[in-house]
Amino acid sequence: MLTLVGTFFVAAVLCAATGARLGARVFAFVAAPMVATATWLALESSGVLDGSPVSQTFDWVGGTGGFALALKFRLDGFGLLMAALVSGIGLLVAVYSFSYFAEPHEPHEPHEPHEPDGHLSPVREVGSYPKINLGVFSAALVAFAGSMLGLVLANDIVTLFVFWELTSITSFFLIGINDHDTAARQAALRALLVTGGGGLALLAGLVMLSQQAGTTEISGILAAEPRGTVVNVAIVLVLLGALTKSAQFPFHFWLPGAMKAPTPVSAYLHSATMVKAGIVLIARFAPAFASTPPWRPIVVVCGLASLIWGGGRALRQTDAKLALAHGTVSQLGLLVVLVGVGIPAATYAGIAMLLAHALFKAPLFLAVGVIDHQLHTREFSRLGGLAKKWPLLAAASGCAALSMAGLPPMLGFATKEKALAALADSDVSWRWLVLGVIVVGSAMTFAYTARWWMLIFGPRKHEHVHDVATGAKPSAAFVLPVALLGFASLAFGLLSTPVGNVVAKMAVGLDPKAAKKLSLWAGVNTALILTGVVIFGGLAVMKFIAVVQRRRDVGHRIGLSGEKAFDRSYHGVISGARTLTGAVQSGSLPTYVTVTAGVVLAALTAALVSGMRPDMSGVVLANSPAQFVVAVLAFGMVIGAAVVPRRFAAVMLLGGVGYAMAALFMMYGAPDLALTQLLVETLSIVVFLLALRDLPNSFAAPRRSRSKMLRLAVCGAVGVGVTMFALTAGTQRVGQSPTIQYEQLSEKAAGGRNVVNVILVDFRGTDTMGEITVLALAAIGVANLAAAVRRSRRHQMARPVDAFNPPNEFRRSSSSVILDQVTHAVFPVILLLSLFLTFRGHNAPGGGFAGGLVVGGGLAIRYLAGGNAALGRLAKVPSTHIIGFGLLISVATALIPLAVGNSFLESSIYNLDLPVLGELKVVSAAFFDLGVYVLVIGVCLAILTQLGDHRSAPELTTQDAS
Amino acid sequence: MIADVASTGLIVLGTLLTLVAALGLVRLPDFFARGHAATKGATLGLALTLSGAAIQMSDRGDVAKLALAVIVQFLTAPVASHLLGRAAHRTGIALSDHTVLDELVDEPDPTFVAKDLK
Amino acid sequence: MSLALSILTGLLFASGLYLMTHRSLTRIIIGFGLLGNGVNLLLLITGGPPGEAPILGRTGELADSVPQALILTSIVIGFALVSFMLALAWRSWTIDGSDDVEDDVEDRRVARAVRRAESDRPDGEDVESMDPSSPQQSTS
Amino acid sequence: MNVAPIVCIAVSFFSASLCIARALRGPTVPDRAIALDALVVVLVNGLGIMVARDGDGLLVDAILVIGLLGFVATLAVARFTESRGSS
Amino acid sequence: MNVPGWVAVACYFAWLAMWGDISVPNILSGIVAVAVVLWVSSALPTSAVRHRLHPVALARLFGHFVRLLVLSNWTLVKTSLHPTPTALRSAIVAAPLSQRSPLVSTIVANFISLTPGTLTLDVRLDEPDDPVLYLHVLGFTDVEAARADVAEVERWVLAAVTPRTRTDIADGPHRATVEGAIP
Amino acid sequence: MRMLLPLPVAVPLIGMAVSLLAVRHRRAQRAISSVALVITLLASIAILVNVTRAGTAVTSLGGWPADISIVLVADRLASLMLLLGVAMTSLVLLFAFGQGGTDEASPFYHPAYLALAAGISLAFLSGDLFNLFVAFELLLMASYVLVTLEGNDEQIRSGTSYVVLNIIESVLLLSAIGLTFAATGTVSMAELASRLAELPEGLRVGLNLLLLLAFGMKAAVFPLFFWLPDSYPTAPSPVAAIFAGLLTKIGVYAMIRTETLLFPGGQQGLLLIVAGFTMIVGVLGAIAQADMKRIISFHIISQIGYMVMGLAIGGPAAIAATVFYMLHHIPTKTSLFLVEGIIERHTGTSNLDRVSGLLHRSGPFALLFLIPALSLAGIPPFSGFVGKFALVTAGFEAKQWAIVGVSLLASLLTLVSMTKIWVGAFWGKAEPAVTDGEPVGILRSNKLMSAATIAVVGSSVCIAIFAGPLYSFCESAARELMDPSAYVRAVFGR
Ligand code: NA
Ligand code: NA
Repeated sequence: MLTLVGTFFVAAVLCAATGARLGARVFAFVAAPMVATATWLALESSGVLDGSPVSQTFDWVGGTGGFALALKFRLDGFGLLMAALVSGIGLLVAVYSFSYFAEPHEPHEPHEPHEPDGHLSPVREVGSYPKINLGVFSAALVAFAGSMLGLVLANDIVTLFVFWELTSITSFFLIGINDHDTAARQAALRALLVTGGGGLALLAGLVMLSQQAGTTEISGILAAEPRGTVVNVAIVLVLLGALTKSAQFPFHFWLPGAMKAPTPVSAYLHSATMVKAGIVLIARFAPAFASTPPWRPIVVVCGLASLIWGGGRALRQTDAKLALAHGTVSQLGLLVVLVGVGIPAATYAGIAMLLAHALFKAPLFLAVGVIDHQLHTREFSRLGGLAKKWPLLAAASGCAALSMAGLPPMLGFATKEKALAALADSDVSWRWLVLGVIVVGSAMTFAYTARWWMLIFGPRKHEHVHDVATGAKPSAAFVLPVALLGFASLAFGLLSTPVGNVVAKMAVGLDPKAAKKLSLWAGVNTALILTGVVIFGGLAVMKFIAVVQRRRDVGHRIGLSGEKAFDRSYHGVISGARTLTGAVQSGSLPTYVTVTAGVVLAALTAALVSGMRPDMSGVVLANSPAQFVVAVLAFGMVIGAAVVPRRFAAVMLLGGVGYAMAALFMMYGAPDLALTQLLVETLSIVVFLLALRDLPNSFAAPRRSRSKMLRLAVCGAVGVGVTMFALTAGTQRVGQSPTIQYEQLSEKAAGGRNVVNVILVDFRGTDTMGEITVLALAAIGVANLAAAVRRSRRHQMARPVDAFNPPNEFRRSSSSVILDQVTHAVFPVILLLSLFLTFRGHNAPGGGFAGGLVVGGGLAIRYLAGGNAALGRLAKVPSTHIIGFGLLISVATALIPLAVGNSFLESSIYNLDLPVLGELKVVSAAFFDLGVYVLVIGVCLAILTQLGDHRSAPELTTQDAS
Repeated sequence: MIADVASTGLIVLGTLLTLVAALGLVRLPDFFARGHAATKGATLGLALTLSGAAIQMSDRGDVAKLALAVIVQFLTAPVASHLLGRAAHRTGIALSDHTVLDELVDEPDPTFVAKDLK
Repeated sequence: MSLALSILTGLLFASGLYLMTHRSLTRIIIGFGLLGNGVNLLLLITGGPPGEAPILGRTGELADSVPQALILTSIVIGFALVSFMLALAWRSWTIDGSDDVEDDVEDRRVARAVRRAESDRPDGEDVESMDPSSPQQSTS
Repeated sequence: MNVAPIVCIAVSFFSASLCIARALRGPTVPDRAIALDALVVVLVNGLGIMVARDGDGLLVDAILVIGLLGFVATLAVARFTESRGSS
Repeated sequence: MNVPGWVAVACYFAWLAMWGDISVPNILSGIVAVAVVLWVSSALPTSAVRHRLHPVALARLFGHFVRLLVLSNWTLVKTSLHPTPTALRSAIVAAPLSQRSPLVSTIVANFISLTPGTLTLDVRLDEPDDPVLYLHVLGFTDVEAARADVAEVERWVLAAVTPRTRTDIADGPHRATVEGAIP
Repeated sequence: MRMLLPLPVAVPLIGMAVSLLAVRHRRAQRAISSVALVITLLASIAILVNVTRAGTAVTSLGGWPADISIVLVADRLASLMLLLGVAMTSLVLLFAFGQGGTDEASPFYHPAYLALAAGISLAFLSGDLFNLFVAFELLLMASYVLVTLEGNDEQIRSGTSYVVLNIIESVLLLSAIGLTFAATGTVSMAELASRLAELPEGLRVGLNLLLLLAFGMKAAVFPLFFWLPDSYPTAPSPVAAIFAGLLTKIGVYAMIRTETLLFPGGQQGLLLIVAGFTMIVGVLGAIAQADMKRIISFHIISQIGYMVMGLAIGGPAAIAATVFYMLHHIPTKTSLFLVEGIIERHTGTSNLDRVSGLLHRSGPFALLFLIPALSLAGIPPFSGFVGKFALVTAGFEAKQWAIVGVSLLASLLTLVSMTKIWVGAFWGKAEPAVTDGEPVGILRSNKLMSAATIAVVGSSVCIAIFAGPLYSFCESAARELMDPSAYVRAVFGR
């Protein structure tokens, strides 16, 4: 069965691929899998009807850990009926489509500008349908057929849901196939969202049911008949899915809109098959769940409401197709009541009527399609008198119409009789109320059916109808599907007893007690009398139809209410989304930061609430008086940096804080940190000034200070929280730091006495590798932005470019002889010191970082002395090469051990005994540090040259976008 | 012992000189006067302290480095005050009321506008 | 644990975060500078008590070397971030003569669309606008 | 003998706070810059005191590094102040 | 390599000083390190003016320097602790120089900054103007005294560090590329 | 494994170094990037195969004992994420080659991109909390360079927000790690697994919340997602694609580690609320937008909510669902951004008001959008359906009705916004009109971009087709995650 379903999707791919080339012939690909299915059904039918269903399971996601998805199919009698309808009508629709899309109407201007379309304009332009993309259309159509087949065969909630949603999706594409039409797009969207949303409710309901029943198999769930609150909720959800799919009141509104689709789609999806999915579901579940509290009220009320509303609306339509669409809502309402009420006889009648409905509704739609296709109109006012012109069409439509009206000797009559009888004979207390409504609904059905046929085929009422005269006669192949289906209503009606017996075997699949009989003549009984009432009532309605039509169109307003409610909620969602998003995603960075700080505060508060308390016994005011004093001084500078309204002052105070930090590091026993901090702070000040030199010294006045107190409060509270947290975490250690092992291993195994440096280049060298890469990235990021500045300068030489005046480019007098001379003296010393620090770092404070930063400081001095010119040839070396080289050294040093079977970054110690040098210890990690040194130099050079003197900075871009 | 005394004396003296520099920084009336304090006091003060420290060092390398640091301080301190002073003058920072003569003429620059420099 | 340094850490966090709630990118960067110092201090003081520099051969209780290594990494990363952000500020300045971080244009558009919709369409029953491709939805 | 370093350090802190006061008060950029420069000198001075007290060479490198590079920040402020004043 | 030999020697000693002991590895690595450093430094633009050093005069210069440095600090102590109007009387004076050597002028300028009551603000050696040193005087008495101080210092320095190329007023450093061209 | 595990980190870094040396030669840079990523990809495949066969792989870097050095740990989750990450990075690189403009705009695209790849690999593999921080910084810094690659007005403005907010995140993460070290004396995740449990309640909650906060910000959960929708849309498409597919998932990955290894079951109630809000606010944000890039950017947030939902529900079933959801989301989201990139290149805009009728330009291209779009909306039979269904089932099993309801509602809203793109951009009159001559097929106009996109969409489809074996892999991964002691055993060999 999976293969069979699969062939539809293969056909869909073929259709999509060849649709443009083959034109209407592409429908052969649509027909092929239908034929295959029909053949398969024929082969399986005898066994299935004898009560031995065919099953197949395909495990999609295996169930080792409890979660499993399986595609499970089961062909029982009811499934056979539905599959037969899907494939049989599908085949006819495919044949029909070939004529519908191919015959005389080649578009005048193929695939050219698409004129704005007039929605359901009374007279459409010739060839407006052939403009649709036949590849997409046929692919969606055949994919739909496959999905529908999968749906009716599904025996697993996952399988059911998969195909359920697929039918919604394919229906979306089919309704919106004429996508230049705004109304079609809207209709498609409404249909998708209503049925898709219902599908999600269905999913939830099914999962709940399956968990209550302990199985995902539908037959298993039905057999388990779970009960309880969860089940009641689940049932509501399942019914929500079913009623939306079957366009039942109050979700009916999408169906008339769906008539935007080409007629074959309307006939196939929106009358014969897809809308029946809900009926199928209700029919399957009714025997097991009709007795749950929510079931009957929902099913009966919605069904009857749809019956009456649809009938009323159908009477008022002036468009032949819309009249049928409303009729579909009405008849589906009746079907819902019948299959859902949970009375075996009614179930039987419902299934028979389902067959009858498919047989009469599809040809009626197809007939409208023929007329529309030949005459380019569906307006009753422009039609009439077609019986003489196209008698075959009229006769076939007539048979179908009679069946729809429930008149003998059609199948529709037999089934309606059975339905009335089933309800009348049942023992439910409210049967007469239901019957009454059904009678009224049936009378309306009678009336609109008669009206429909008479207005099209009956004698003309309007003399100005000239369209009819111009229409060419439809080809035989075009009318054939209509005729076949129309006359089937008659034939099946005449053969209603044998047909009824087959239907009985099918109904057993749902409910073993539903095996009833069908006949044209069951004697004079309640049902027959009621039919008489229906006919009489119908005639009365026809008589007074003009009166009815003149009255205020209550039905229209009620009918629109669903659509309006939907559109309102759609708009509500959209505008609500905008309001919410406008509020949450304000686009303002200060707000974002404040909110983030607020969340941090909340987290800290939560920690305090759940008992985060410092152990104050381990807390002293300060570790030393000096530390206390430095802390106080730093305190002052922090406040200063935060409040001073001037850029340079703030930068300098930040620098002061940095130096204070260095002092604290020093006192804490962290000379490496102090050294690095000092260097970094110094370089930071230079970079700050380089970047900000042109900005006004004063900060712009804050735009709104309303929030200032709030921001201060939040941030201040975060500060308090952090202090609390620090005191808590710092006084309650549960484990030991690995520093002890590091101290033991540092010299023995790693060959260095400076533990911090050994950690950096060896124990935790990977951190360092990442961190130098971060540094390299920062440098190339700076260079990249500098290149962007240069690009924009070259393009727009307006302000603030003119105001821009780098320090070394103004008057010669800005150079300083003194600075030049001192720089010359100091620079070599700086370089020597850097080399010293780098190589000494393994044993004493220093290392590649510190060394590289010292060089950076030296470069900064030179740069400040005279801009890039003072860097001489150094400024011409692309700093990226230096960076790349340094990175290469470091990473290669880390990788080489892998080649000799050691670990990544594993360092080796070589004790060399050289003739002159004596014993020399070489640690391979030193090369790693050398790479760091080189890289840091490159980074400093890049930042200085790129951020500093951008006019003379070396161009690092390969080509400038121009 | 003598070394200890000498060292301590030098350090105390040096520290007091840096204190004088800092005092001058606070008490003197204009930027240029403060520049005198910062340059002279700090330089000699630091030189004395580092010399005092050098006496205490056993490692020759450390002594050498301290000496180097002193030399570097003599080289760089005047440079800093020179550049800051020139910048201050060019940007039109007010001289104190005690100033009687200003012979330094910055190059005429028609576009010169003193920005807010505070 | 040093209370003075704990409080200084809290102050660095508070003032750093506060500066980062400003529009001026310079202030934000200075705020980050303070915040970065705060984190480093946090790591230092919570990582263990002060001691001798962790260099072998020295007498006395050595300070924990691990937080020092972590802080060193953090200092360098902080420098990288500050440099990059300064370049951003500079670039921003060359674009519009300010280092202020402006609100996001698209976000403002959405917010404006809300206000306009409220004033324009008191009772939004416009069936056309259900279609996303129709101009009703555009928020320009 | 032990008192002297402590007194010296205390004096250094007083000097440092004076420098910081000037840095906070300004009123001009060069004023702040020279204050910061002096602060660095006070810091190095403090390091010198500690070096002498402990006879420990660990901090000597730091002294040399600051001596060589401590004026870079001042230099930068001076250069950029000048360039701004003359635009 | 465009670097004077004494610079290389100074660098080498600085290297040895940093390591603090004279071992074979340090001696050898010093050669490499100094070579690298000077190579990198030579990639930077340097002045073309060469000088001759006079050790005795250098020592005398150093003596003057120490004396005046101590003196200047004494003055500073007085001024800082007791800033009288006389002590605060200030002036910015332009003092003419007699040569254009950058090195000599720099030494003069630094000397001036560290001597009593004077602080170098700027040195201008560029042609066509006369070379001049601007200084800020604290405790100002008269212009000529200040100028005389500068001239005296310049004499001391020129005695110790003599430009080998002509660097007098008539001929600026930019043209002075031929060695030993002193008339 | 000692050989293999470091390669996904080291090889891109070597590539970055060489790429920096070749900064003036774009073709060389392309070759370098390709070679580096192919080697990385092969290594990742080898790692996954090894891990599947022989269980969690561990190597301690530097050859030191595991308790004092940084370890790289590849369990099932890590190796799966690693492979996905590297595969996406490689395919998106291919796309970037085709698109051209990105690496022409700046010679730093390639180095930064390779650094990003290294950072992603390290983030997945690292078994050390501080090293994880370094990995985050690495990939973040690379992302800073990449979001401001062209340095134009838009990128600077949005890039600034991105950088500032992510820097705050970094500070938070570092603080959390520092405090964790303070409380436990270690940053090794395996060591932490046991030590954290010994901490007093308040401290543990605080650390847990701080870590979740930092990772949650990275993952863009409510209410910390602001940075994402403002920054991704302005980035170049190939950059946005890789960010969208991967970066937030690294945050989720870290959250999973936090909640399974460090603080098992720590903050489920909180996460449940966060998940619900993230789903709904994210998808409503998408609905509010008129620009395709922004719509799909907001979708990321919403879908992060699903992943957090599984994490919040907890238990092997829900965690497996989350892992599968991540597995599905990475290629699917990436492909949507790539599709958007093609649209933008073809039409010059991503604004729905200006683009329409793409279906009529190229049906196959429309399919390339449709598959990931429907997949993200959870429409069967695509991969997203499997993920969502697994989450919903797990939610029902745990009786978390509310979150399941919210997730289904979010699903419907996702469908709403996806149809908005479809209706807006794919239906209707083909606009803007093609200016230069013949309307060329969208896919044929740039074969490299198309091939990359098709490959990514294909991988998304394959996830649906092979959902069976993949899901059972995810279940094994979840079982591993539910047993922290196995992780500790693997690392310490005890
Ligand atoms: Na700006
Ligand atoms: Na559009």
